[in-house]
Amino acid sequence: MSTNDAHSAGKTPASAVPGDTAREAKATAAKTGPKPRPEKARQPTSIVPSSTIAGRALVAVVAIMTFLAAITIGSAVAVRGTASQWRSDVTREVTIQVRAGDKATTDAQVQAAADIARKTPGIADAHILTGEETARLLEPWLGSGLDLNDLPVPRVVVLRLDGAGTADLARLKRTLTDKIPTASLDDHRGWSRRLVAVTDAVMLIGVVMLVLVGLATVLSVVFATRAAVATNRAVVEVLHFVGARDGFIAAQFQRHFLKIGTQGGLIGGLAATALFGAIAALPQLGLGGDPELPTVVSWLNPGPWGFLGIAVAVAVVALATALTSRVTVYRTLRTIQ
Amino acid sequence: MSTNDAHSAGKTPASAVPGDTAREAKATAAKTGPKPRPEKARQPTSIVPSSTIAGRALVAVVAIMTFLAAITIGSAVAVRGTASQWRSDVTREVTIQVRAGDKATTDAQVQAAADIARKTPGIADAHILTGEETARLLEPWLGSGLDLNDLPVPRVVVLRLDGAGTADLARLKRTLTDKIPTASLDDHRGWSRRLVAVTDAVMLIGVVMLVLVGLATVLSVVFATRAAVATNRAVVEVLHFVGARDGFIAAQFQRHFLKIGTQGGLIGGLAATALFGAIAALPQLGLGGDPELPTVVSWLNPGPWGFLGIAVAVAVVALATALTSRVTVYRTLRTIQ
Amino acid sequence: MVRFENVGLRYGMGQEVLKDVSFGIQPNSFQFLTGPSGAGKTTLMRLLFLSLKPTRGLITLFGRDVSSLDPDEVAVLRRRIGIVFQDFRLLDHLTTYENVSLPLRVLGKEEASYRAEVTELLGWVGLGDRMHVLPPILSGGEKQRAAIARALIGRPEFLLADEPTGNVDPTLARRLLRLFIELNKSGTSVLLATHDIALMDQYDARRLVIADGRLYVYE
Amino acid sequence: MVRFENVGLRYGMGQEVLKDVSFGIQPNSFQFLTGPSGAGKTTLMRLLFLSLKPTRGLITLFGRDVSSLDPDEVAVLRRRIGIVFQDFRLLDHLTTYENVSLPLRVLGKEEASYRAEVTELLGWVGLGDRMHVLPPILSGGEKQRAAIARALIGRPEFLLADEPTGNVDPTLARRLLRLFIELNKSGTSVLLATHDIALMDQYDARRLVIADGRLYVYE
Ligand SMILES: Nc1ncnc2c1ncn2[C@@H]1O[C@H](COP(=O)(O)OP(=O)(O)OP(=O)(O)O)[C@@H](O)[C@H]1O
Ligand SMILES: Nc1ncnc2c1ncn2[C@@H]1O[C@H](COP(=O)(O)OP(=O)(O)OP(=O)(O)O)[C@@H](O)[C@H]1O
Ligand SMILES: [Mg+2]
Ligand SMILES: [Mg+2]
Repeated sequence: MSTNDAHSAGKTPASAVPGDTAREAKATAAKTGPKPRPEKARQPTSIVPSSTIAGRALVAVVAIMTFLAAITIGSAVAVRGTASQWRSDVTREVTIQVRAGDKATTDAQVQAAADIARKTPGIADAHILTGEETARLLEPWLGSGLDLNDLPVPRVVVLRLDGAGTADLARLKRTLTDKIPTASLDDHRGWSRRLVAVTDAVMLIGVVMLVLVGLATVLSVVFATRAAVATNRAVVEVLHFVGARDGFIAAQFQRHFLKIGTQGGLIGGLAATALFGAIAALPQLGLGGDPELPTVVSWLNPGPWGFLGIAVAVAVVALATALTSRVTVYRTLRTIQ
Repeated sequence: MSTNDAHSAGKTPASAVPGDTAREAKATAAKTGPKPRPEKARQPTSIVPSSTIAGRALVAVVAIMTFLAAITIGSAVAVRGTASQWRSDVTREVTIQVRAGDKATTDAQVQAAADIARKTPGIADAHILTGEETARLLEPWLGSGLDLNDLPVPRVVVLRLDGAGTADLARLKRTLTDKIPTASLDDHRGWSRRLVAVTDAVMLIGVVMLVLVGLATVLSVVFATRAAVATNRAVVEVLHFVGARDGFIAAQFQRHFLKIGTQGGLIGGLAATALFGAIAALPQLGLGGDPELPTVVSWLNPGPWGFLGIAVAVAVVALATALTSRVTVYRTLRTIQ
Repeated sequence: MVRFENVGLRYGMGQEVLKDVSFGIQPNSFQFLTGPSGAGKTTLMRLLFLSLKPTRGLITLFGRDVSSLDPDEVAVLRRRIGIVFQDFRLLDHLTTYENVSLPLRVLGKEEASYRAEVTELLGWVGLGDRMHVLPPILSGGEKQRAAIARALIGRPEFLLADEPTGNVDPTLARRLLRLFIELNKSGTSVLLATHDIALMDQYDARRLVIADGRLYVYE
Repeated sequence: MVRFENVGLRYGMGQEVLKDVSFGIQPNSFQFLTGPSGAGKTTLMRLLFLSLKPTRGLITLFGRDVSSLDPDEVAVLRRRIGIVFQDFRLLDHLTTYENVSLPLRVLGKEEASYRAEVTELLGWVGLGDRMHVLPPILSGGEKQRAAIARALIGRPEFLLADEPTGNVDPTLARRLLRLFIELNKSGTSVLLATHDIALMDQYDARRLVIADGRLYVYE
C-alpha cells in the first residue's frame, strides 16, 4: 500500500487531508455549499427535501383558497340570514288601506275588508291597525302627539300570508274594489319577490364560487404534487433502488403536503375569521350602532353558523390537500416504476 | 483502430449499434425517457425548462390574486358610487316641520322658520314645500286625491346644506324651538353620517385588501422565482461555465415569468370582469328591474371606471410579476457566482 | 442464482442492445463484465436489478421469474441486491452518512441500531472524515466510495458494481477490488463492470464480455 | 498564459487543499495533471476556471489578475476556456446536439450558423447517431464524449479536461487522447487530469502531480 493509498483512505488522521474532522467539514460546507447536518442529529434529514416542494407558494395558494372559501361561506350564510328576514317581511308588506270618511262607516268598511281578506284562501290572518299603531306609522310625516281621530287618516289592515304563496291577491284586489270602493290593496309582493330572487342569485354565485375555489385548490395541489415528484424523480428512483415500497415513498411526500394543507388552511381561515370578526365588531364600535341600519355591515355578519362553516372549510382543505397529494403521488409513482 | 473503436465511434452505420439513426433514437426515447426534440426543430428548446418553474401553480396564484384585486377594485368603485349618492342624499334629509294650526299663522311661522334657516351659516338654501309637494310625500299614507287644505298636515321646509359641513344644526334646532314652538328640526345627519362612515370603512377594507393581495402576489412570485433558480441551479452553473452573462441567464427566467404573469393576470381579470358583467346584467334579466331597488346587485355594478381599474390591475400584475422575478433572479445569481 | 435465457432487449423501437443473451451466475461467484463503451453493460446491470424488463427471453432471479413480480415484490427482491451506479446516484441533500444508511432507513430500522456499522464501513472505504458532508462537495473518487458503501451496507447476496473504479487512482482501485474480493469470500456474488484491463488482470475471475449485443463468457 | 504564484486554497475553515502552488502554463502546451483521489485536481481546475477564488496567492490568466474581475469579465474570459467536467454537467432536458451547441447559443449565434460544425464534431467523437437524444439515456462513455464536444465547440485557447477517459474503454480513450493532441497541435493549451497511468504513458508530456497539497512538476 503506497502512501497515496493511506492518504486517500483517510487512515492517517494527522495527514494533511483537508476537512480532517467532521467539525472542520461542517465549517467548510457552511461557507461553500449546502448546509451540513449536525453530527448526531436526533431528527434525521427528511428524505424528500422540503425545499423542492415549492411549499411556500403552495401554502400561499391554499391559504388564499381557504380565505376565499371562508369568505364565500360566511357571506352566503349572512346573506341567507338577511334573505330569510326579508322573506318574513314580505308577509307584513301586504296591506289594505281604507280611505277615511264618516267614522262609523269607515269602521264597518274596515271590518268588511278584513273579513273578505280572512276568507281568501292563502291568507292566514288580517289585523286591523289600531289608532295608536297608525299614529306610529305616520309619525315621521305628521310628527308625534297628533290626535288621529281629528284627521281623515286612512285605516290600514295588515294581511299575513300563510307562506305557501297560494294567495290570489289579484282576485282579492278585484273583490275589494268591487265591494268596498274606498278600499285599496297595496301588494308589495312583486318588489319583495325581486329581492328574494336577488338573494337567491347571490347564494347561487356563492355555491358556484365555492365549487370553483375547491376545484382550483385540488388542481393546484395536483400540479404541485406532480411537480414535487418530478423534481424529486432522482430521489424516488434511488428510493426504489434501495428497496423502498411505494407506500414508504408516498408517505415521504404526504408528510409535507399535510403540513402545507394545514398551514395554508389555518392561515386562510383565520384571516377570514378576523375579517368577519371585524365586521361583526363594527356596530359595537359605534359605526353602525342603529340595529335597524340595513347596511352591508349588518348583512355581512355571518353569525355562529358562518364561523362554524369556516372552521369546517379549513379542515376540509387540509384533508383534501393531503389526500389529493397521496393519490397523485401513487399515480405518479406508477409512471416511474 | 480496432473494430471496437469503429463500433463505438459510430463510423460503421451498418453495424449493430443500437439506436443507429436519429429516427430510431427518437422512437426509442419516446417510449423510455423524456420527449426528444424533432431533428431540425425551428424553435430551440428553452434553456430553463418550463416544467421546473411550478408554472401552473404560479399561474393559479397570480390568477387568484388578480381576481381578488379586481373584485376588490370593482366593489370599491361601486361602493364609492353608492356612497357619493348617499352623501348627496344627506343634503335633502334635513327638514323643518311646522305643526299645522290656523292657516295664516302657520304660513307666517313657516316663512319665519325658512328665514332663520337661510340666515344660518352653512345652509345654502331653504325650500318651503308647496301643498302639492307635501301631498306627494304623504300619498303612500293618505292616498291620492286628498285636499290637504282641509287637514292639519304639518308643513315642511327642506334645507340644502352647502356641503362644507359647517352648518351648526344643533344651534339652529335650539333657535327654532325657541322662536317658533310649533317648529321642529328633523336632522337625519346622524343616520347618514353613520352610513358614510360605513362606506368609508368598506373603502378602507378595500384598500387594505388591495395592499395585502399585492404583497401576497409579490411574495409568491419571489418564492417561486427563488425556487425556480434553486431547482435550476445546475442549469445556471452550466450557463456560467459556458460563458453566459447574468443578463442572459436572467432573461431565460424572466421569459417564463412574464408569460406566467400575463396568463394569470388575464385569467383572473377576465373572471372578475365576467362576474361583474353578470351582476351588471342581472337587472336587464328582469331580476332587479326596479332602478330604485337598493340591493347589493345595484350597489355592486362597478361601471366603466371599475372595469378600467380591473384592466389596470391585470397590466400591473403582469408587469410586477416579470419585474419581481427579474430582480429576484439577479439577486439569486449573485449568490451562485 | 441468476439465469438469463435468450434474453433480448431493445429500448423503445430501436435496434436490440442485447441479443439472445444466455448465462447464469452462481451463488458465491465473482465475475467481471466488460465491453466497449455503449455496448450494453449498464443495460445488463439494469436488467439484473429489475429496473428494466427484457423485451424477450426469460430472467430468473433468486429462483423467481422476474416478469411476474408486482412492485412490492420488486422492492423486497432489491433489498437482497446491492448496486453501485456508474453515476453514483447519491442524494445531494443527505450527508454521506445518511446516504449510506438509506437502505437501512428504508427498512424502517432505528438509527441507533446501525450507526456503528455505517461508521465502520465508511472508515473502511476511507470516508471516515467525510461522513457528515454533503455529496456535492465530495471529490469524484469520494463519491464513488460512498456509492460503494451504500451498496454494501445491507449485506447483499448479490452485488452489482458499474465501473466502480473509474474515478479513483490505481492504488485505491486495487484497494476497492480487494474489498469486493473480501465480500465475495464472505458469501456474496459479485458482478463488476469495468473498462479497466489492468484491474481485471489483477484477479483471475470469470469474464463476461459484451460485443455487438452478444455476450461471450470466458471462464 | 497562466501563472500561479504561491497559491493556497482552503474550503471554508478546513485545512488547505492546495498549499503554495506555483507554476505556469505556456500557450500551445500539453500537460497531464495527476494525483491520488481527493488530492485536489478538480480543485485546481476550478481555480483555473474561475469558479473558485484562491484564499491566498496570485493567479494570472490571459495576462489578467483574476482577483480583480467582475462577473461579466469572468463570463468573457470563460469563453476562451473549454472545460470537461468529471461529472459531465450536461443539461438533461437538452438533446446532445443542443448541449454541445450551448456555448455558441450563449454567444447569441444563430442556429443555422453553427449546425454543420456541431454535427461534424459530434461525428468525430462518435455521437453522430446519438445527436437528438437526451443525456439521461446516453451510456456513461457517450455522456463523457458529449461533454468533451461541448468543451471543444467554442475553439477554446485553453482546454481543461477532468478525467475525460474515466468512463470509456482503452481503445476509445486512445482515440480521445489523439483528439486532444490534435487540438493542441492546432494551437490550444491542454491540461488533462487523469488517474490513468497507461494513458499518460502513451504521450510524452509535462506532468503536474499533486500530493499532500503540493504541486510537483515533471517536465
Ligand atoms: N433509456 C435508454 N433509452 C434509449 N437508449 C438507451 C437508454 N439507455 C441506454 N441506451 C443506449 O443503449 C446503448 C447501451 O448503453 P449502456 O449504458 O448499456 O452502455 P455501457 O456498456 O454501459 O457503456 P459505457 O461503458 O459507456 O457506460 C447505448 O447506445 C445507449 O445510448
Ligand atoms: N466545495 C467543497 N467544499 C469543501 N470541501 C471540498 C469541496 N470540494 C472538494 N472538497 C474537498 O477537497 C478535497 C479535494 O477535492 P478534489 O475534488 O479537488 O479532489 P480530486 O483530486 O479531484 O479527487 P478525485 O480524483 O477523486 O476526483 C477533497 O477532500 C474534497 O472532499
Ligand atoms: Mg455504462
Ligand atoms: Mg476530481
